[in-house]
Amino acid sequence: MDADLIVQILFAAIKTGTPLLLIALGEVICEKSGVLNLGQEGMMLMGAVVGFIAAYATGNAGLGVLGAMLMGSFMSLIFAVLVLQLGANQVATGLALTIFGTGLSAFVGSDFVGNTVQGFQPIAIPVLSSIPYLGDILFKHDILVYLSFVLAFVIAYVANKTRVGLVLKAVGENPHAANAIGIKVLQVRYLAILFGGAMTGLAGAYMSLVYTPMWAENMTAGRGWIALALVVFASWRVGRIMLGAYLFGFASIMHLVLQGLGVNISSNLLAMMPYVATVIVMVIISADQFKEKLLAPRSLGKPFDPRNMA
Amino acid sequence: MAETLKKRHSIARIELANITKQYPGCLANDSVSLTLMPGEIHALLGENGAGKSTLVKTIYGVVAPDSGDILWDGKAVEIKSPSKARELGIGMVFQHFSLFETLTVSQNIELCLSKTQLTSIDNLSHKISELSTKYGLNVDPSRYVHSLSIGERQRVEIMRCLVQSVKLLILDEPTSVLTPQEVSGLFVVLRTLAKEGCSILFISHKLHEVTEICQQATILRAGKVIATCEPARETPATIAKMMVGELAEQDAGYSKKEGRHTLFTVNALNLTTKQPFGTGLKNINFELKAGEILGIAGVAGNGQDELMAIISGEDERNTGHALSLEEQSIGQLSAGQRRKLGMAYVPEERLGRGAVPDMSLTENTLLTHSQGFIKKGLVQWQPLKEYANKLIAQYKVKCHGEFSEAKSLSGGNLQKFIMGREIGQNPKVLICAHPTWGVDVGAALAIHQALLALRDQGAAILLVSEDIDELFLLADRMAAVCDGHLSPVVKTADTSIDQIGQWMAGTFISTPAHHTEETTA
Amino acid sequence: EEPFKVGFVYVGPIGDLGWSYEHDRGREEMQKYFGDKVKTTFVENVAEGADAQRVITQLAKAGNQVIFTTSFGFMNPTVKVAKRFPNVVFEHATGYKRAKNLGTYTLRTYEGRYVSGVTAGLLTKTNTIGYIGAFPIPEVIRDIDATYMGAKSVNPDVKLKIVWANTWYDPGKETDAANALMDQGVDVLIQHTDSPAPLIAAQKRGIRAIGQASDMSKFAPKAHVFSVRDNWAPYYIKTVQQVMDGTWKSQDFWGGFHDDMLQLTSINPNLPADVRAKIDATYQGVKSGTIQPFKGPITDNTGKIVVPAGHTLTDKELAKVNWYVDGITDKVPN
Amino acid sequence: MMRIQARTEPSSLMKVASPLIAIVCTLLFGCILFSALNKNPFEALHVLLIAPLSDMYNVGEMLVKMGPLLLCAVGLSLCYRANMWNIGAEGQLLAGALGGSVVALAFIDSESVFVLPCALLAGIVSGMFWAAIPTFLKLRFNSNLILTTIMFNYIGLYLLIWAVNGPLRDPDGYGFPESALFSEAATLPTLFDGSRIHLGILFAILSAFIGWFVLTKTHLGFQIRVFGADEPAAKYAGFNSKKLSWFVMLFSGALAGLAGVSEVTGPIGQLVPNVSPGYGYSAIIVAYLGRLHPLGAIVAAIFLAVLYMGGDLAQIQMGIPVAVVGMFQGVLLFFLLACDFFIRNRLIFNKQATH
Ligand SMILES: Nc1ncnc2c1ncn2[C@@H]1O[C@H](COP(=O)(O)OP(=O)(O)OP(=O)(O)O)[C@@H](O)[C@H]1O
Ligand SMILES: Nc1ncnc2c1ncn2[C@@H]1O[C@H](COP(=O)(O)OP(=O)(O)OP(=O)(O)O)[C@@H](O)[C@H]1O
Ligand SMILES: [Mg+2]
Ligand SMILES: [Mg+2]
Repeated sequence: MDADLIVQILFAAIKTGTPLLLIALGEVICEKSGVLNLGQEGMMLMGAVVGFIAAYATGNAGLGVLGAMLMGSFMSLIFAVLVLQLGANQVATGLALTIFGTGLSAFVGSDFVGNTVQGFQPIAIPVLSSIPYLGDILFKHDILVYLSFVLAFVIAYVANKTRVGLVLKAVGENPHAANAIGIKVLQVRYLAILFGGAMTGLAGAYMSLVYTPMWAENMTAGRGWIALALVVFASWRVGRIMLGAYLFGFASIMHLVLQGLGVNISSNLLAMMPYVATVIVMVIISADQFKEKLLAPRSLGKPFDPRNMA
Repeated sequence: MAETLKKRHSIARIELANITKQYPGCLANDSVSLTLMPGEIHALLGENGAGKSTLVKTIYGVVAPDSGDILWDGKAVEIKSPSKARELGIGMVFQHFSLFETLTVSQNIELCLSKTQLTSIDNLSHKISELSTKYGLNVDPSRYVHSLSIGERQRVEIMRCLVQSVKLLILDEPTSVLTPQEVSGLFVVLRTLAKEGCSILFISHKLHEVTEICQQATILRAGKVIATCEPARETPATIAKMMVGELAEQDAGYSKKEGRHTLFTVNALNLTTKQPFGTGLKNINFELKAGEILGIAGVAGNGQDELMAIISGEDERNTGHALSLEEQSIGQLSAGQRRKLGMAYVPEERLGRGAVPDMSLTENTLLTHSQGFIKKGLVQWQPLKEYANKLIAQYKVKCHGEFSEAKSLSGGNLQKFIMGREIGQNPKVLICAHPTWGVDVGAALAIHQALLALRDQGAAILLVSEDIDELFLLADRMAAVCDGHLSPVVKTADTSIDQIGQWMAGTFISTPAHHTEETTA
Repeated sequence: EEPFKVGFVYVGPIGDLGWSYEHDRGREEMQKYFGDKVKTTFVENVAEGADAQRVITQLAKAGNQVIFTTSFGFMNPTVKVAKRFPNVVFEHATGYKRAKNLGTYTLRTYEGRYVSGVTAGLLTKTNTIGYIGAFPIPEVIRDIDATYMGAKSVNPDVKLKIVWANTWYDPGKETDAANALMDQGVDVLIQHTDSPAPLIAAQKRGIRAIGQASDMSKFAPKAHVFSVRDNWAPYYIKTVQQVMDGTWKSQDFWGGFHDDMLQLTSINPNLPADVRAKIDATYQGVKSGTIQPFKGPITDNTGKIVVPAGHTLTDKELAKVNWYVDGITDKVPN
Repeated sequence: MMRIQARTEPSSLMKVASPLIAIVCTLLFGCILFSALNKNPFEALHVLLIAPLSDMYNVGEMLVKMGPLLLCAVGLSLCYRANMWNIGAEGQLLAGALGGSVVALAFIDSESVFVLPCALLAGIVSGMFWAAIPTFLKLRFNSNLILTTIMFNYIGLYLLIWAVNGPLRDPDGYGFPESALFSEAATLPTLFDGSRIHLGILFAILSAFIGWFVLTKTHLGFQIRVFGADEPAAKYAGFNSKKLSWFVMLFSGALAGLAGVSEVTGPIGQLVPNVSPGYGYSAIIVAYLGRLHPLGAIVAAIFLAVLYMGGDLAQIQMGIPVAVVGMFQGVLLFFLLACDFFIRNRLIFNKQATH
């Protein structure tokens, strides 16, 4: 393996990890506020199809991205009303959202199968992209990848360093106490869910506009689940989500690269690699039981109804 | 000063008129009216479930009243949310902590402040340290709340209000877990605040505190105001009478007993703590005799939690021969096995630990009392229900019935239920933490009598409490913990509040200079 | 008069742009051909487990007289249902079990692969062709062999890199596979998976790629060489006609260029003239039978003679190919 | 004026009525949806919801579909009751199918009556094993169960695919990734002629009753409930949390494994790559729709099985695309979940404006 190939692999790992990163970034905010949304797959498909249609109809990929994010938020709004307003079970509602989104996206997209759009082109960032190796790995991507970098940093900053982050954490840990000190719990959760939806929609747009600029049914192929696992993997820390997403991207690229290099292991066994690697890394990093417990949002998945305040 | 005094006679700080709040199935406040002048310390009294918390939550904007008006400085206001309340200058210490365990003390305090308040404080941690030394409320702003003991958490709650300058401070049972020193420290603070013109609404079940600092008192029963009085002119006993009607003599002073043979021993127990800010146990030795109550006093966070956890077996570490029950070493046994040998345990957190909130009282009975109700692994629900009903009747637990969920009981009633459950197992050894925390006088009396009856049956009782008065009332022998050390054990009759207070501060520890967290005397 | 009812069972969604998509186009064309005389029904997204048998049964119960089950995984369920409904004709694609009322049909995709191989062999500058495989089943192994033999016939130095995507259809993963191959110097891509994602990836990197199953030229106008399209309509029309006429007989049918069931579509005008000429010639040769990819002698890559000189693999033997021809450096996955 | 008020006690009337309200809402929605698509709404709804139960054959098929859903959901209900977030029923099911197939194929020439029990046992044990690894990792290394069980779903899937492509592939199967058909001795008997109702369905229903019995009648079940509702209380009471975790996870793994092996030795009759169309995931919905109650899971599993079958029938009988069916199912679930609201709350109509 020469340096060029390694650079290429890392470059590809970032690309592959980006949709996972985007979903996980949205989901982590949602989960920090105490809401577990398992509807990513449905939201992402809707984001992908609407993003594709918008870009196809207007010829403007930017509008596609916007449309996808709006659609993602709209889907998450359905979820939000059900779990926040009506106190429906979060796990089941999320899964129902996936069933609904899968069906609806196929329905909406059926007339657009077989079309393609001009997606985003890679932009080499001046100066930075000429850094040896690093430039090739990091700074020759398309705009959505850069956006994901920026978003990761912004979200990390907001979550860890600002009052908004504090409020989010407070709501996720103890909504009753938060309510008692005057934080509008439901409002915070609505916003967090909508943000998660928008990010997942964005990830959908990334799939249908950048990664494979086309629409095909069920094209997200289970990435929502992986992103969900990533949030847990990262113990709700944004930095580690980034690491996890790229690590997973790297592992899933490697199983293909190794085959191309003629490594003689069954491709099915190689295909397990990303999953096995995730488990192993998880086991190593979560050994500090105490710390891990503190990081998980305590009220995750539990309904909160201000009317039932004791 | 003259200003405030003048106002005192003109405009009330806050005036509640006919506040009514109906909960499903219960009228929590029934046309309650109450007036508070600037600089006044006003007590709100009543038995458990009388509606005190509901009323103050209404003032703080957490609960919306069904009807009634609130006048603030003479003007009608609608307090829709806690932030609105804070804007007006209302601060509140909640009875049930509203702290965030995974945040630090200073983050917790920050969350309670509005943006404008925040900008006016340039260094929050600094301000917190400053206030904590000023008022003797010792808390490190950088510590995480989960690492704090209950007493320390209460201090954080109080600190939260002190950081913002308030015109009305509401304290819902703030003293229930403070040491006498801390209580007098708090009273100094309250008096200072009152002098500065701040009104204080003070809820407590400890009536001598009320007579000590309150100028006015309003007494609620079943949601209604049934009396008002000037506490300075009353005694705790007369107030108690107003609250709960006729009572047996309150602290008549119970007879002290000599223990018989040794039932339980702790021998050279050393233990490192598992919590990052916990206290390790250092060479603890004591014996618990049949038919006695051994009281352990101490400021929260000095190793009581660790001691209780290791004795009960919740802390699963094997302590070898350090613990023995009737000469049998129990260090290797699990909590469940220890229970089978006749140990029972009342934890300080009643809801969420001592009882499962979402389960019925019957199920909560089974939580620890399984003997006789399990046949071949199957639960005998019918006898269990009958037994639960018996407990409810015997301990006068106010609830709808054995099917009531634990969370629907008020704290005092739940406490009675838990005590009853543990005592009902006829334990040889009962370990009991803060048995009457936040419990009204009537209920407290019932709990005391139950404990004494158990003692008289020959059980050994270890009573861990921060309430010195209660320890003196109940314990036959006493000791204090400080920083994981146990003081000598002495007969209650042979010691004084003063000496125990000093021991709580660590004077008995031979190697000096390692107790830095001294509380102000 | 009641229309003649024909049922179809698809493994994927009809919007997959590949396998199920083309079957459905075949159905539509057949429907158009017969008009009102025939009523077609299809069920998409049918899992290959226990559900398949139920769906096939329900189609039979709903009065369909011919039922096409279009994925290998439907074989045993089809066999079981065929036993229960002796008066219904079943046609199973790519399988090998037949009965009196159950026939099988498949495509000679290796013919298309051979042409693809020849073209790729001519087009490659790095002498490395990439092949994205779905699952190592005989059809795919056979096609890899045909591809390599085609390429080798025009370019003796050519190498074939194979990556198994372990999916028939996952645009994202197919893109990853395409990129992994391109990173390793591949400059012509051939895919045995169903989405156009590899073509799009190829176009982005400025290399060439060959479409699979359906006409994928639209997705990568520059990169696209041609698509080998599965064209099921002729077979569906023929079969339904036979059943209507009562002349249908259970058989194992292999359709290729000759039957127009395999088509080279949208050959890119931007190809060099000589390549274009070679494509046409090879196509004609395969179609007419003058070029037979699996004609002996063929040695596998362990040195064993797998097709003796003078022998051409029969359909039965083709169905069992599980070796790589000499020159492919990989090993056949178990 | 109308307002919403929390109930003091959950309403038992609404517990029954709420699903009915949900269904009425869905019917209305369905009418609008199908009318908009130019399909006869009544026919469509009939096909989607009633036809799957209309004749003996369909009922049988519904039960075949329900079996694995129910087996997985019962186990999951117990896990979730104990706060063990096992998302791994899918992987455990696949492991069970794989383990059972190994035995069935090893004794493919045997006619012994012990082959089938051995295969079932192997499936159960494999499912337990597959659940045991994440449990061990959680209890020993504190790794998050949601994450590890999701990962083990994928690992299990690839292991199964590897096996059917490799060691377990039918040597006479033209290289296709399928095992040989199991022998008669390794096939679950069907209970009625002409239907596919097999013994596995009885196992499923039995398991629901066992789950219910354990949860409500035994001390173990009580401990599980306490452990899930309030972990500090369970610790305080001295319950052995490790034992409880192991119990629910192994129970759930065993049932999922049984579901897997029942599929391959039952309706499928061989090992194929697609043993499960996502039963393990659908079972999560079943568990919650059944309110984490093993008997509730029976109703919920039947309901979901009907929905899935109705989807196929709608395609067959009315040409309604699967996409529309998915949408319809999603909305139905939304309504069902939303209507639970009225179990905990009520609408109050009052004239005088408050506040
Ligand atoms: N969220 C609620 N839902 C229903 N009823 C409630 C709720 N909160 C309080 N109540 C009812 O209101 C009554 C008064 O409760 P409150 O908490 O005000 O009592 P309290 O006087 O503070 O008692 P304690 O001395 O135990 O703190 C209780 O008896 C209870 O029945
Ligand atoms: N969800 C609920 N449903 C019904 N009643 C409730 C609910 N939550 C609380 N209550 C009522 O609130 C009352 C007071 O609750 P609260 O938690 O304030 O008690 P408490 O203040 O802890 O009592 P204590 O002063 O004895 O510690 C209880 O009597 C109970 O009946
Ligand atoms: Mg109260
Ligand atoms: Mg109270």
